[in-house]
Formats: sequence, C-alpha cells, structure tokens
Amino acid sequence: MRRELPMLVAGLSGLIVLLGFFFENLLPWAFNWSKELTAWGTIVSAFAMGLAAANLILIHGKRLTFKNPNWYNSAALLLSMALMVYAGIFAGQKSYLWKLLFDNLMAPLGNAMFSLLIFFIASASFRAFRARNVEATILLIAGVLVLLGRAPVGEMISSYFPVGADWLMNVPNVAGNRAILIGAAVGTVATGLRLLLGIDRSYLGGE
Amino acid sequence: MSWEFATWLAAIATLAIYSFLYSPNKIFTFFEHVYVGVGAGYGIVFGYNAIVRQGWEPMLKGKWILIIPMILGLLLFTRFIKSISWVSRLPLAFLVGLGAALSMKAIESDFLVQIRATMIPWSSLNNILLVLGTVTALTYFFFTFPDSKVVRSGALAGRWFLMAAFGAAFGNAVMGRISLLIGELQFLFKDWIHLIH
Amino acid sequence: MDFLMRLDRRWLYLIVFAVVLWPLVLPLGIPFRVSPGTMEAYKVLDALKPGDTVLMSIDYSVGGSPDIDPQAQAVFRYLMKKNVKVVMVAFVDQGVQFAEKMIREQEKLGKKYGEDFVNLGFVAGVEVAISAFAENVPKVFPKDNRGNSIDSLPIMKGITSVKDFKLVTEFATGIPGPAEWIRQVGTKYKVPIVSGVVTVMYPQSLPYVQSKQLAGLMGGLRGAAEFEKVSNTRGMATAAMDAQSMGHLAIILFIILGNIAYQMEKRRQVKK
Amino acid sequence: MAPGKLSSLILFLIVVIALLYQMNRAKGGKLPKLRRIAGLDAMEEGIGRATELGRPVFFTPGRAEINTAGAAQTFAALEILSYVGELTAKYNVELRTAIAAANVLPLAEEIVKQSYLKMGHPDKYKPEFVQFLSTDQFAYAAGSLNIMNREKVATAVMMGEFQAESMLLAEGAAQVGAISIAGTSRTFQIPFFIAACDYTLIGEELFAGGAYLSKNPDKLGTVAGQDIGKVLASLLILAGSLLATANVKVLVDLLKK
Repeated sequence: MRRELPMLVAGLSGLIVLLGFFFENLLPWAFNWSKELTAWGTIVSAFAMGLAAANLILIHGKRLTFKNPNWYNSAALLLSMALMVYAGIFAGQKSYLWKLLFDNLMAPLGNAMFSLLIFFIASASFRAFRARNVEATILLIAGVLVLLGRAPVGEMISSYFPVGADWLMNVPNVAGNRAILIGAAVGTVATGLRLLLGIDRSYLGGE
Repeated sequence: MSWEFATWLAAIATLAIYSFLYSPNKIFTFFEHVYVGVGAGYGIVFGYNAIVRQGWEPMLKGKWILIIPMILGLLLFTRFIKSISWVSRLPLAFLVGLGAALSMKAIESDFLVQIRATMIPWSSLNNILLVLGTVTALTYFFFTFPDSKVVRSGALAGRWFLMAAFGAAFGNAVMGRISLLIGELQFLFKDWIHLIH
Repeated sequence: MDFLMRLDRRWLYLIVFAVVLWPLVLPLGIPFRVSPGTMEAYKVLDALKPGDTVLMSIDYSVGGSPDIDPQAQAVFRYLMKKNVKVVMVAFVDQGVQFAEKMIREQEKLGKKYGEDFVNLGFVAGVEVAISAFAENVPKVFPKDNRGNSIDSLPIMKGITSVKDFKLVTEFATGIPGPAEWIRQVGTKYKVPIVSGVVTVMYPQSLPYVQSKQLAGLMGGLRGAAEFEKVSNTRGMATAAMDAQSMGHLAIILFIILGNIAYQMEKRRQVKK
Repeated sequence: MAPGKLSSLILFLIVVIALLYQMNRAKGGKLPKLRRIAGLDAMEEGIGRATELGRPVFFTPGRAEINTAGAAQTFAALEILSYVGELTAKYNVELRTAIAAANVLPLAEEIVKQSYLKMGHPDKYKPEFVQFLSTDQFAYAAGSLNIMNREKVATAVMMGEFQAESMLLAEGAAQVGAISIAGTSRTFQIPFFIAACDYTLIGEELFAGGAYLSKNPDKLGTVAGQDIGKVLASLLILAGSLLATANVKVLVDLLKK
C-alpha cells in the first residue's frame, strides 16, 4: 500500500497525459483531463512552497543564536521573507511597499547578478579557452570567429567575419544542437518510462 | 546625482552585488541573504495566489473537483508527522507522473521534428555538412556500441562538430551579456549619478 | 611575461568594466554598415511632414528591453525633432511604462502632452485587441493612460480608426509582432508599417520587407544604432554598439593572453 | 489524428519497445558495456579530494520543477545525487545540495536520507545537506555562490536544467578552486559549462549518468535501448535526405502524419 498506491497514482496521471498528447482529437476526454491534471500540478506545487519556507526557517532559525557571529544574515533573510509576504498578500501588489521591494530591491539585485555574467565570461576566457588539443582548438577558433563576426569592429577588419559567424551558427551549430536534442529526447523517454513503470522509485524512499 | 530613496536602495543593492567581483565579503553575503529572503517571499506570494486563484476561488464557484489537488497539496505536509509520513508520497507521485509524461512529449518536438528537419537534399556543401554533422554527432552519443573503427571515427568527427557548435554559441552569447552590463552601467551612471547624458 | 601566469582575475574585470563604460561616456563611433531594412525605415519616417500623426505601439516587456527600447527611443526622438505628433499605445502590459518614460523625457524638453503626444495605455487581448483598436480607436480607449477623456485631447481630434494615422510603427520582443500587425492592420487598412524587433526575431521578419508588407524593419540594438546613424541623432545605441565592439575585443584579448600563458607554462614544464 | 501525432506515436512505441527489450535482456544477465564517460568517472575522485581537504561537496539538481516539461533532467540529476550522497556518507564528507524548485526539495531530501541509510550512517544526515535557496533564478545563483565561498567547497557537481546562471555557478566553483563537474541537455548552456568546468556531461550523457553510476541492470538496459533510438534516428535522417536528393518526399510526408 505504501509503495503501490503512489506508484499507481504516478502511472495513472502519466498515462492520461500521454493519451491526451497522442490522441488529442480521438480521445477528447483524455485531452481535457491532461489539461486539467497539468493545472492541478500547478496547485499542488504551490503548496510545496510551504515546504521550502519551512526548510529556510529551520536552517536559518537554527543560526539565530548569538553564539553565531553571522546571526544577522539569517535574521535579514527571515525578515525580508516576512516583509515580502506581508507586502504581497496583506498590503497588496499595488502597494508602495511591494513596488519598492520588487522594483528597487529584488529586480536590481537580479539585474546586477545577471550582469556579473560578462565578468565571469571574461575570466573563463582567460583561464579555460586554451588550445590544449584539437577539440579545444576548434572550440576556441569558432568562438573567436563569432565574436569578431558579431561586432562592428570585426566587420571593419573584414566583411568575411560576419559571413563566417553566420555560417558557424547556421551549419555546425544547428547540426550539433540537433544531435543533442535527438539524444536527449531518447534519454527523456527512457527516464520517463522508468518512472511511470515504477522501475525507478527512489523518490518513494528506497529502491 | 539622484536624491530618490528608491534609486539609492537599488544602487546600493547593485553595488553590493558588484563588490563580489573584488572579493567575497560581508556586504555581499548580507545582500545575498536579503535576496534569498525576498525571493522566497515572492515565491510564497505567488504560491498563495496560485492556490487562491486557481484552486480556492474556482472551487467555491462550483468547480468542486479542485478539492482533489487542494487536498493533495495539503498532504505534502504529512511528511512532518512520522506515523503517516508515507502519505506525502501521494502528491509527489502525482507530480512525478505528470512531469515524466510531460517531458516525454519531447518525442515530437525534439525527436520527430528534428529528424524531419534534417531530411534535406544533398544539394549544397552546407546541406551535406548539416546531415553528416548531425549523424556523426549522434554517433558520439552511442554508449553501448562495440568499439569499432566506424563508430570511433564517427564519434570523433561528431565531437569536432559539437565543439564548433559550442564555440560559436559561446561567442554569440557574449553580445547579449554585454548588453546587460551596459544596462547596469546606464542605471548607475545615468539614473543614479548622472555622469552619462 | 611572468605576470601573465599569476594574473589576478580582478584586472580582467577592471578592463571589461573600463572598455564598456568608456564608449558610453565618450562614444567612439566605430563605423558599421546600415542594413537595407533600416534605410527603408528611415526613408519612410523622413518623408513625414510636421503635423502628421504617427502611431507607436510599444509591445515589449522588461526582459528584452535592452535590445529594443533604444530603437523606440531613437525613433521617438527623431519624430519629436521633426514635430510629428505621436500616439503611443501598448499591447504588452509593461510597454506602458516604457512609453511613459519616453514621454516624460520630452515633456522636460518642453513638448506638450495631449498636443505633441499621448499615451493611450495598455489593452489586453493581443491580436484581437489590435483588430478592435484598428477598427475604432476611441471605443477601445475612451480614456488615456493618465485618465484624460480622449475627446479632451487635441491630438486625438479626427482620429477614429487606424487609417487616420500616416504611419504605424511597432516595437516587439515577441507576440504581437510584425506578423500580427500585418494581418490586422497592414492587409486590411493599407497603412504602412515600420517594425522594430529584437535581434533574434530579425531573420524571420526579413521576408516581410522583401514582400513589401513592411515599409521598414530594424533589428535589435544594432538596428537602433543604424537608425541613429542615418538620422544623424547619435545617442545611446551608437555608444552601446561601441561598447559591444570593445567588449568583444577585450574577450578576444583575454583568450590570446590565456593561450600565451599556457604556452609559457608548457615550455617551462618541458625544461624541468 | 492531429498532424505529426501518428508518426510521433509510432516512433515513441518503437523506442519504448527497444527500451523494454533491452531492459529485459539486461535483467537476464546480459549487461551492456558502457563506453567511458570521463565526467562520471571523475565523481569518486572529486569526492575523495573533498575528504582529503576536509571540505564539503556542493551539488545542485538544476532549476526545473518536477511537474514541468524540463522534469526529466531533474530526475536524471536526482539519480546522480543518490550516488553522490552514498559517497559523501561513505567518506563522511559534508554535502550541500542547493535547491531552486520547491517541489524538488522533498524528493532531494528523501534521496539523500536514503543514501545515508543505505551506507549505514542514517545518524550522520543533517538538514543542512539539502537547502532550499530560491525559485528566483539569480537569488538561487547568489545563494549558491555564497555557499561555495563560505564553505570553500572542494567539489561542485551541477546537473540538470540550467539557464543563464550556469556560468555563474561554473566560474564560481572554479574561483574557489573546486573540481567542477556539470551536466545538462539544455543546448544554450553547454558551451558555458564546457568552457568553465573541469568535466561536462553533454546532453544525453546526463541521462546515462544514473545507469553508469548505479550499475543497476534495469537502468543499464535502458541505456542500450536509447542507443537503438539513436540508430533509428540516424538511419531515418540518412534515408530521408538521400530520398530528398532524388526528389522523393515520401519519408518527409510520412513523418508529417
């Protein structure tokens, strides 16, 4: 019961979604149910956010002792979480507080993190793009060619750079990506099948 | 220089993140915790809204079947009660079944469609390279084939195609990443301290 | 050359920071070609006369905005310089904020809201909404974004359908984009459309220019820089293009330096 | 049937039958031999290094929720987590699993607990081993960077679906001197992992990871089945493109059905 019932639930919900996908027109009930189940998935997952909050409170609550010299970080985390929840649910998403927290704290923090990427790309270019062997050299040359082809300065040096960059993006890049997609699709079916048939049930606690 | 509190808050948050580039420090750590906190709060608000708008409200309006996902959601919390903690596997199993099936849809978009798109005539060098590149790169992903010369050289050629693909994609992405930094610099030096006009 | 092998990555960061910031403060003006789509767009806009009314649809959200917002800004500034009247509208909710930002900048320069421009606001429904808007503007927008009644605004006098605009310009990160506007406005009402799209949408939108369904097309930040160049209104996009070039050169330099360091290291190991 | 569905279904059934057939063969004792996957071989070495240095191992299963189309990568990552957990339990090293999707949290906790139980050390499991960070992309990235830096992790394993944060995680790991092993089938992000990580599992290699590491016959069988799927794809592509060269479009038309 503790094993079989969850396996049945997983298998059934998966089967309905698959039937709805392949027989969109032939089995309208399956199609409609697969849409319904997908919507249910969003609702159930929303409850999981409660588990996530509990995890944060558990881990950071434990650090809230004065023995811990960095207690204020955990306090800041829990406080800002509470403030955001208050702003979003009680003050409302049209309130000044929500807008301030979102537009002037969360969004700038995200944008700043996002813009760190170019710095990390810079240090990785120096550290890792080294012509160690044939493969690494191909990677390096393709990268430099596209870098030159995608900026006005490359165009200024030679009009062949943009052409070369386009070719790399349209031929080897497309071929490589297609192979990855096809292989990953087969891998996805294998993973999904093992889960739906209950062969892989580590999520149920144990083999 | 701008004198709005909101602009200052955003600017300080931005600089705190940038300070990481110099070295990981206490200010970065503090703002990272604040960020994780507001991020979690944001997630909770959206979870709450999803439950109310997609579950609770339509349920009260007569769509009583939605009581099933609502109960399933609540069952997640049985994991905190030892004697019935196995019940929390039910909602997880539901989500796992759903996700397994949804991702298997890749058989159409990532398998069928990609195969079909590669069925092109050998009418130009580019077309030939596209077909051979895809097939040899697929050979690289053979895991259980006996180690033969054909498979080995196919896989080697495939690896070269893959590396060219990765190099090109890397170079191509850099441009977009620079735009992001430009956006940040404009915020700091135009909206905040008015250096750029 | 020993310093290369012990190079602190913070020097690399500083170089990136400096070469991207430098052209933003002092634009270099690295030359680039203007693509035909932008040239066409410029010709259509250049042919407008003072007093003509143009529609600008701001159909982008925050996500793709760095790539497309400079285009809309360049076009709007150019139209203002030419004393063309502009009606702004959005079929993507966040578009309203971008429209408002542009308008406020011009207000500071002395242009009048309600006479030189207006921001109608956002309406949901994407393609259906565009169709309804095209048929009857005041019916979809009885009030503008600032709450004024449409009848009270001088700029809206004589505007009932999309046909009353000399030109439609629309800036898009996705849907609605050129395809939707051509279907609902270009084909039905024969109003010329100039479109601006993000870089990734540019190749797939090009056929519309060849088939004359679009009177002009600009792609991404590059398109904005091109427009600034032909219209002689050098601005943020030109500077940003310079910053792109410098950034790319910096990354290439790092790759080369990294390889020099690598070769030196190898040689040293062989000697040992 | 809607266009494309019939041919999808037929291809799907062929692949499923191939998977089941090979699974059965493997269970009968005919275990397929897998080619080497360097990134997976490096896993034990990486965790051994953490033991020597006495520093934690960082793991993250990506950002895809388990009820979405990206779920398969998360599941593949969780299979690898199960192995990593066994090694950290065996060598008594601290583990830091950073979670970005709320509904992955209970699964990851369960899996790590099971790994510790299996190795006979259920008492050594700590709540810190599995930490929820944020559903927000960059809050998760910032949190991960902070864990790597604060705890000076010796090894960083990043598997599953990633977006732009991939580069932050990979280079962040390099900056603290960690051995980094990454894997994703998200084509946009592979180049960043290749550039910045010590080892990268490309695309389908991620999906073979669970089988490769656990040596479970069922899983090994499915990997052999996956190969049949790829042979099928290669043959279809070659046949279809040769036919198209002769201006025969039968196969392309068939695959539109």
